[in-house]
Amino acid sequence: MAEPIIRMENIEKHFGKVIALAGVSVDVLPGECHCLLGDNGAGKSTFIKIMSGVYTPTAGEIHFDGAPMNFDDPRDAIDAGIATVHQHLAMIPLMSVSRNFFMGNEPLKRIGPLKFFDHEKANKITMDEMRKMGISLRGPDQAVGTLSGGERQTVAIARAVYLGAKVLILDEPTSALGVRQTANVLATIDKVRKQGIAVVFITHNVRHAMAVGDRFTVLNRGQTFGTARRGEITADELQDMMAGGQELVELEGSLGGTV
Amino acid sequence: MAEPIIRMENIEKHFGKVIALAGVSVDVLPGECHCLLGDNGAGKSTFIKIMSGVYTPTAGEIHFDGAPMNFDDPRDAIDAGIATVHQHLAMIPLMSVSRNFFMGNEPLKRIGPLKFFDHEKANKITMDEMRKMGISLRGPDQAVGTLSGGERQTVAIARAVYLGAKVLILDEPTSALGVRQTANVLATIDKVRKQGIAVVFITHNVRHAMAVGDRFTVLNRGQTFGTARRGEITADELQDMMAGGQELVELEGSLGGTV
Amino acid sequence: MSDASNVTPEVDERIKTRSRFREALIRPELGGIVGTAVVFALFLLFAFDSGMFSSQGVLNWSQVSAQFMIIAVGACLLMIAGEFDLSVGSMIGFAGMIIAIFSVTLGWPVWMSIILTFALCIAIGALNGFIVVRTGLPSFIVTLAFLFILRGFTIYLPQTIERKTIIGGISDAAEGDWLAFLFGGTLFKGLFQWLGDQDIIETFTRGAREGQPVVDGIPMLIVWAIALVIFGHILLTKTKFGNWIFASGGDAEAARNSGVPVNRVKVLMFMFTAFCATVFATCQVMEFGSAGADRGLLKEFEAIIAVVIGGALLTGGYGSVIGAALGALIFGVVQQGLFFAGVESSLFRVFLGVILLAAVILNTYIRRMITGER
Amino acid sequence: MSDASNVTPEVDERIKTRSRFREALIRPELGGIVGTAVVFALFLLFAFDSGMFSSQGVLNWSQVSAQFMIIAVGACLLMIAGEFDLSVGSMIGFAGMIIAIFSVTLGWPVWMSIILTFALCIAIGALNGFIVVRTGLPSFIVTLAFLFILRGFTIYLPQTIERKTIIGGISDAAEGDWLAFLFGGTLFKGLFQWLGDQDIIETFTRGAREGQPVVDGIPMLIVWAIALVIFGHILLTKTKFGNWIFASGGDAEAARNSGVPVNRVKVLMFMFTAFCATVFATCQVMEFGSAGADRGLLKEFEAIIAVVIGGALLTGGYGSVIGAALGALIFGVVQQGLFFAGVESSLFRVFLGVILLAAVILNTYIRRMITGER
Amino acid sequence: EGEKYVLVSHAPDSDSWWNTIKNGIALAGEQMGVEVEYRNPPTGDIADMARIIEQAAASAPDGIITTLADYDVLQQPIKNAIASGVDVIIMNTGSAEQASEVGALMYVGQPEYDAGKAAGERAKKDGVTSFLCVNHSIQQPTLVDRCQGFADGLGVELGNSMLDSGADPAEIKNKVQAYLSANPDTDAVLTLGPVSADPTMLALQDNGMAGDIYFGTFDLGEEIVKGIKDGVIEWGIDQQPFLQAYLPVVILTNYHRYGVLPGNNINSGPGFVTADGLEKIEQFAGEYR
Ligand SMILES: Nc1ncnc2c1ncn2[C@@H]1O[C@H](COP(=O)(O)OP(=O)(O)OP(=O)(O)O)[C@@H](O)[C@H]1O
Ligand SMILES: Nc1ncnc2c1ncn2[C@@H]1O[C@H](COP(=O)(O)OP(=O)(O)OP(=O)(O)O)[C@@H](O)[C@H]1O
Ligand SMILES: [Mg+2]
Ligand SMILES: [Mg+2]
Repeated sequence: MAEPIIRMENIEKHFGKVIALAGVSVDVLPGECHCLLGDNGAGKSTFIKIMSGVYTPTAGEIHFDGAPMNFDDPRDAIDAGIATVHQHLAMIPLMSVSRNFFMGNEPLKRIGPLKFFDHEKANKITMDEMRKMGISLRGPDQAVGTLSGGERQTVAIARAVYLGAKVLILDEPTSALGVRQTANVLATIDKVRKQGIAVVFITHNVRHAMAVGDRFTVLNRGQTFGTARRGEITADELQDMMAGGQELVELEGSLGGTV
Repeated sequence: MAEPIIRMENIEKHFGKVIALAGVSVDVLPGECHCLLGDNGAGKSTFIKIMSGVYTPTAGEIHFDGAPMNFDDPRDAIDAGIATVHQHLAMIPLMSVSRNFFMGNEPLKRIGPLKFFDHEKANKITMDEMRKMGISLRGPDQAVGTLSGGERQTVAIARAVYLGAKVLILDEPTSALGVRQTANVLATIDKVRKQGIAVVFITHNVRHAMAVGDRFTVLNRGQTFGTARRGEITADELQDMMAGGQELVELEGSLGGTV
Repeated sequence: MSDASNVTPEVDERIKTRSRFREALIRPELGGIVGTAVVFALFLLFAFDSGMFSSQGVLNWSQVSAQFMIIAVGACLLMIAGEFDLSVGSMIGFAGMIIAIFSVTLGWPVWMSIILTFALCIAIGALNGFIVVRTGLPSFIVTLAFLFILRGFTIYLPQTIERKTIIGGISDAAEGDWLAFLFGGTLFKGLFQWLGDQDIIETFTRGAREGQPVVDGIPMLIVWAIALVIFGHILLTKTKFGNWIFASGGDAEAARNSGVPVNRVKVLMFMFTAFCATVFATCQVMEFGSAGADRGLLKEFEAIIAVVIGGALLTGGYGSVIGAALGALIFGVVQQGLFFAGVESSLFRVFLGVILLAAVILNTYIRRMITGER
Repeated sequence: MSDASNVTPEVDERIKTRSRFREALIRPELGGIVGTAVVFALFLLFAFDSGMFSSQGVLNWSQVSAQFMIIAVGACLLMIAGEFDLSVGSMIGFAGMIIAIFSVTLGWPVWMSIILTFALCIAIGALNGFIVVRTGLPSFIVTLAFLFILRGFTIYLPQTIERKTIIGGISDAAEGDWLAFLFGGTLFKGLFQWLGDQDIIETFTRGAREGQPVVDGIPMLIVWAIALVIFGHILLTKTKFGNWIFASGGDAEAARNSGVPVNRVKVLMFMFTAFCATVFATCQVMEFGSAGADRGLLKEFEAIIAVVIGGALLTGGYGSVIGAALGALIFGVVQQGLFFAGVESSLFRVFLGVILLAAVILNTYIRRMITGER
Repeated sequence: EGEKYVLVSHAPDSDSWWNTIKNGIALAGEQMGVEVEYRNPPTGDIADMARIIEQAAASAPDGIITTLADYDVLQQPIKNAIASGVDVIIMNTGSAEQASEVGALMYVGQPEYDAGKAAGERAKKDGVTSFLCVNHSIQQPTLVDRCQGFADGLGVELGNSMLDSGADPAEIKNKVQAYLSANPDTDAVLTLGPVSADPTMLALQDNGMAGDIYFGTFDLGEEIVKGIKDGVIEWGIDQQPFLQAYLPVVILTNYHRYGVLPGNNINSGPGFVTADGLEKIEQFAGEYR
């Protein structure tokens, strides 16, 4: 088995009076799709925000590529090769798609001693990448605010993939998406994983998780129920764990077991 | 069969250059759960916003309880008995739960010739209703901003149910919810329906729709594919229709048919 | 919902305890209360024997504070409703000038002039609000435009009509007018005379008014301030409309979807702000007997500062009228107190800036506690 | 992704067509361009023979516009980065006063005084920015506090040190100073003399300077304005940092998550605004030779107005330096043009308000088109 | 016939005293059959005023009448205007020497510092040893000059005696009261115009010092005249703004039409207005007085 690219150990995070994470350990292998599951408020977003340098953990250690790491800033994580698509989109509505696409990673060209934003290159790449994802833009300077939610989500994912990360973190990318868009995103995850990139995929939908996941970690109230490999666990078991380990017999009964 | 409580006929809605709805007809019966399905940007939210008086249609007719109706303002719709939980939450983070709960429908008490907001009553009802939904608040004056997304969603639904609507519209109430919260919401829909209230339920999740839906209307690019009764259609057929009528053979293949 | 009971006890496992005391502290007025206490403590310490706390001294800073309060109440409700009004200062100048033109130049009865001025100014407030809600422009810009427009007219009108920019003689015109008394009069004169006779409050020891009490009653200005604060407080916290004000400022879209008539609320609040500015102007004109084109300069900022010191959120949806009133009190006490304490008067601005900064930082800290450190 | 091709053609079926012409129109500067055209057309029509378009007249409104431009560039970038600065006007007064105190009262060389003043003012700008990013307070409040603090010191310092509120004699001190020339000098004197000799531009007809051209060169003020506009425009549209400015103002949280150092960007923009204000002040002091406590009053509003007329969004994330420069040009031309046209000067404010309102409504309409009518 | 004259002042446009000036030029314009304009920097920023003088020169009038509120700032624009063929008369602030230095035809006005000093000397004679100077627009150098002059005339330090009162009447009133109750041994109050004088009078009436404390003021106005009549105000320094505006227009017109020019500068003030002979003043205060 490959060395984990990220190893998070005993991560804790407190927000004032709220204990969002109470010691969670997870490792992510290159080329795997690691699903992070759990109830609302379980701490999934907080956990991956620590991974991507948005928060610094209150306690715990992060090892990246074997070496201990301390991300003070999202920039550090991005530079190290961790691309994140946050739950609440990291897109700026008033800016053009191409400016958004390269936000924080602008391609540069030299003119004399000075470096300028290479708009041509940015525009071309943006159009190409978006076309690959099945979205045709009016132009690279179309404002993101004019795109539908699904389209925006796709831009965000395309950006993260394009920027050539070693780890791609997706926080509930499919929650607002229609069936076709969801299929598209899942296919993208599949493709990315096959290129040897590690994917961390957060979802509430067991079926989506089962479709692409290699390993599954369930968080509950800031703690982990452990990690299971694909095949070691059934969809129903996963479902139960995500609901906090209680069996939802009663509800299931009245609703015909279709949740 | 009962008379429809709402009949929407040939509804059109244009936003500037965008044609969001191009003539959609749907009717909703009392006591049924009518699922509205469709791709991102199909026009579902726009459609129910017309139902709830947020937008006035560019063309088309609305009949409520048999009589033609024209909602100019969300207030009109609320007064007529249409309660809506919008996709982007209608909660105000800085306000207390109880103020949010009764926003726009404040309980009043008379003191002399004047009417005042009856805070005591509001607080008591809020605590009770939230307890019924399985959420225990620190107090009725806790700010909504301190609740988790799932909790907020639950407040919104509890509010709509409590306010005694004849029609309850839920726009993707489950998309951001965990398994247990989802089960809770679906159970609530079930309960409400049994009280004879019409429920309009928007979702991208076929399984959620199949769990509670009595009839299913699929929108696609601003038009309707028609309405099917429960039992007339299978989950797979529905899935195909939601994806815009194309068969997702290719994707399904690579992902093992689990979307 | 049988699992409800299962959830309840667990929710708190992830919440560190927070003391009752700290809970009790977190309310929007807290900053104002603390500030008021600190300010009074400081001045009691450093300026006690300067006359600041004699009956005359008290009246002195009370009047200044009352002025701030009158406009702060309007600004506060408007700010909670999510907008603000930079034209308050110009409106004060404009309203005063219009009263003067009506009553002195045109010679109309003062009560009629006052009523018409109120109608006109409230209509301008409504126009402000109407433009804001219809175009969706930020109120900063719209009311900035009116700041200039109203001030322009305040200078232009008397200049063309009367060939002056100060119109005096309103006192004479207002003599015996019932409505003028409501703005410029003094209440409880008898009581204060009695208090003076009993040596409970000071009396003049020399000059024309020897033997009369130094403070001869409660000026209507103060009565208006208190009345408006009470009205605003009840409106905001105890009525349905108050809930709508919070909702409109917290998230206009969400409020609208819940059936709150947001546009109506906002326009009404602009009108109320204009009303408060007109009350201010009328009291001033009735007290001083003249209207000048330079009245009310910078008052819009002072109102906003009082409101913000009082704990309201500039972006709307959060605040308290009591807080704003305390903010106005702090503002007035500091301004006058510095003179009593003999601080170089041009340093007043520096103090004002520093206090503002300190107050908002304190308030932010409090608010973070309320909304859970986000 | 074989279904990509299926999607493409259908996307447009729900979009009504929009003409190429209309497409070409929608850019943030449009309001500014239209405004400039209208303003020039009007004045060419109504004030052509008033001397407004003589060489001297052109220089006059160019200088006024250049002044506005200098502060508008700073305000524009800062506003796009999502903040604004109400202390610009006070900073102008403060910077001028500090230069005067250093060079006249303390007798330091002018170049040193200028450099130290720049350092001090930029540090204050950084402090402004630091407080804003660290406390998360709205910049309206923080910079309002500094508006008062800086103005207070601008009055207090000369008052205590020199016992006056105006310090003169800087021209003498600056005689022959290399850095002073960079702010107060005049370029292309030879060229203009030649133009005058050729009778292409007017010359003085009497007095000590008979025969010399009325306009004897391009003042450094205008050079600074143009340089800053070009710098700002390139920075904003052509560099990585410009993208960061847009991102920081558009959505600070999103930008931060994407690796944009938002705090650094904002603080730097506050510093740049302070820099622009100091350039303004230095040019003014070097040209006129004195610093007064009244300098720069209301300039913060004028800068914001120019920027907003130029199409920027008050809430950040959208705007253009060229637009702001055009806004400043409109502002300057209207202000001086009204004098040329002989309009009653107190009506100037009324015009200003109306133009502001008209401009923002036009701009909003344009922006709605760009962002798809939301 | 139809000459054009522009009067440029340094006053913010809300300053009411300048009204008399506007009325003065308007009357002179009417009587002489010339075109007159009044211009001022809206905020009272003297650097802006320099631009207005440049602008006025560019619009090629026959003459400019301007104040010299800040010699450093205004000298160059005035010199340029004169060089481009416009005749200039200095009015109000400035001095005869400065006027001739910039090349103006003459000076009509009241040197502020000297006026303040004269007032101070008069007050000293009346036994005043300490005073409060209510400055309603502390940014304006001319107002500071008046206070400084008064202090020098009295022979005391200005120090904390100058009160930065702001222009709001209620604040002026209450600040004056606060100052006087914190410094009860103040002998005299000096106000610098109607803006500060009117509320100060009310303040004194309220705290019972009216008529008791020595009260002098610059510039006249309706209420000030009433105050002098009532004995609340000892004297008002009338610099006769009407003359400062009216005379330059008349002089320039006659100069341009017939080449005649008075051989000397005109001091329109300071004249001390006391309770004697107030009738005319009462009638026209704020308009022509
Ligand atoms: N900035 C913050 N300040 C205070 N509390 C926070 C903050 N961010 C998150 N929390 C709290 O921490 C807990 C975990 O939140 P988190 O967003 O990580 O949950 P999640 O697993 O992503 O939930 P969801 O599925 O709803 O997205 C919640 O109780 C939340 O209220
Ligand atoms: N206010 C608006 N202005 C312009 N276009 C709009 C507006 N609201 C919606 N649209 C457009 O109308 C179409 C339908 O939007 P709608 O929100 O109804 O879709 P939806 O079916 O709810 O999608 P989702 O599943 O993503 O929520 C989309 O193309 C959207 O971009
Ligand atoms: Mg999350
Ligand atoms: Mg939707």
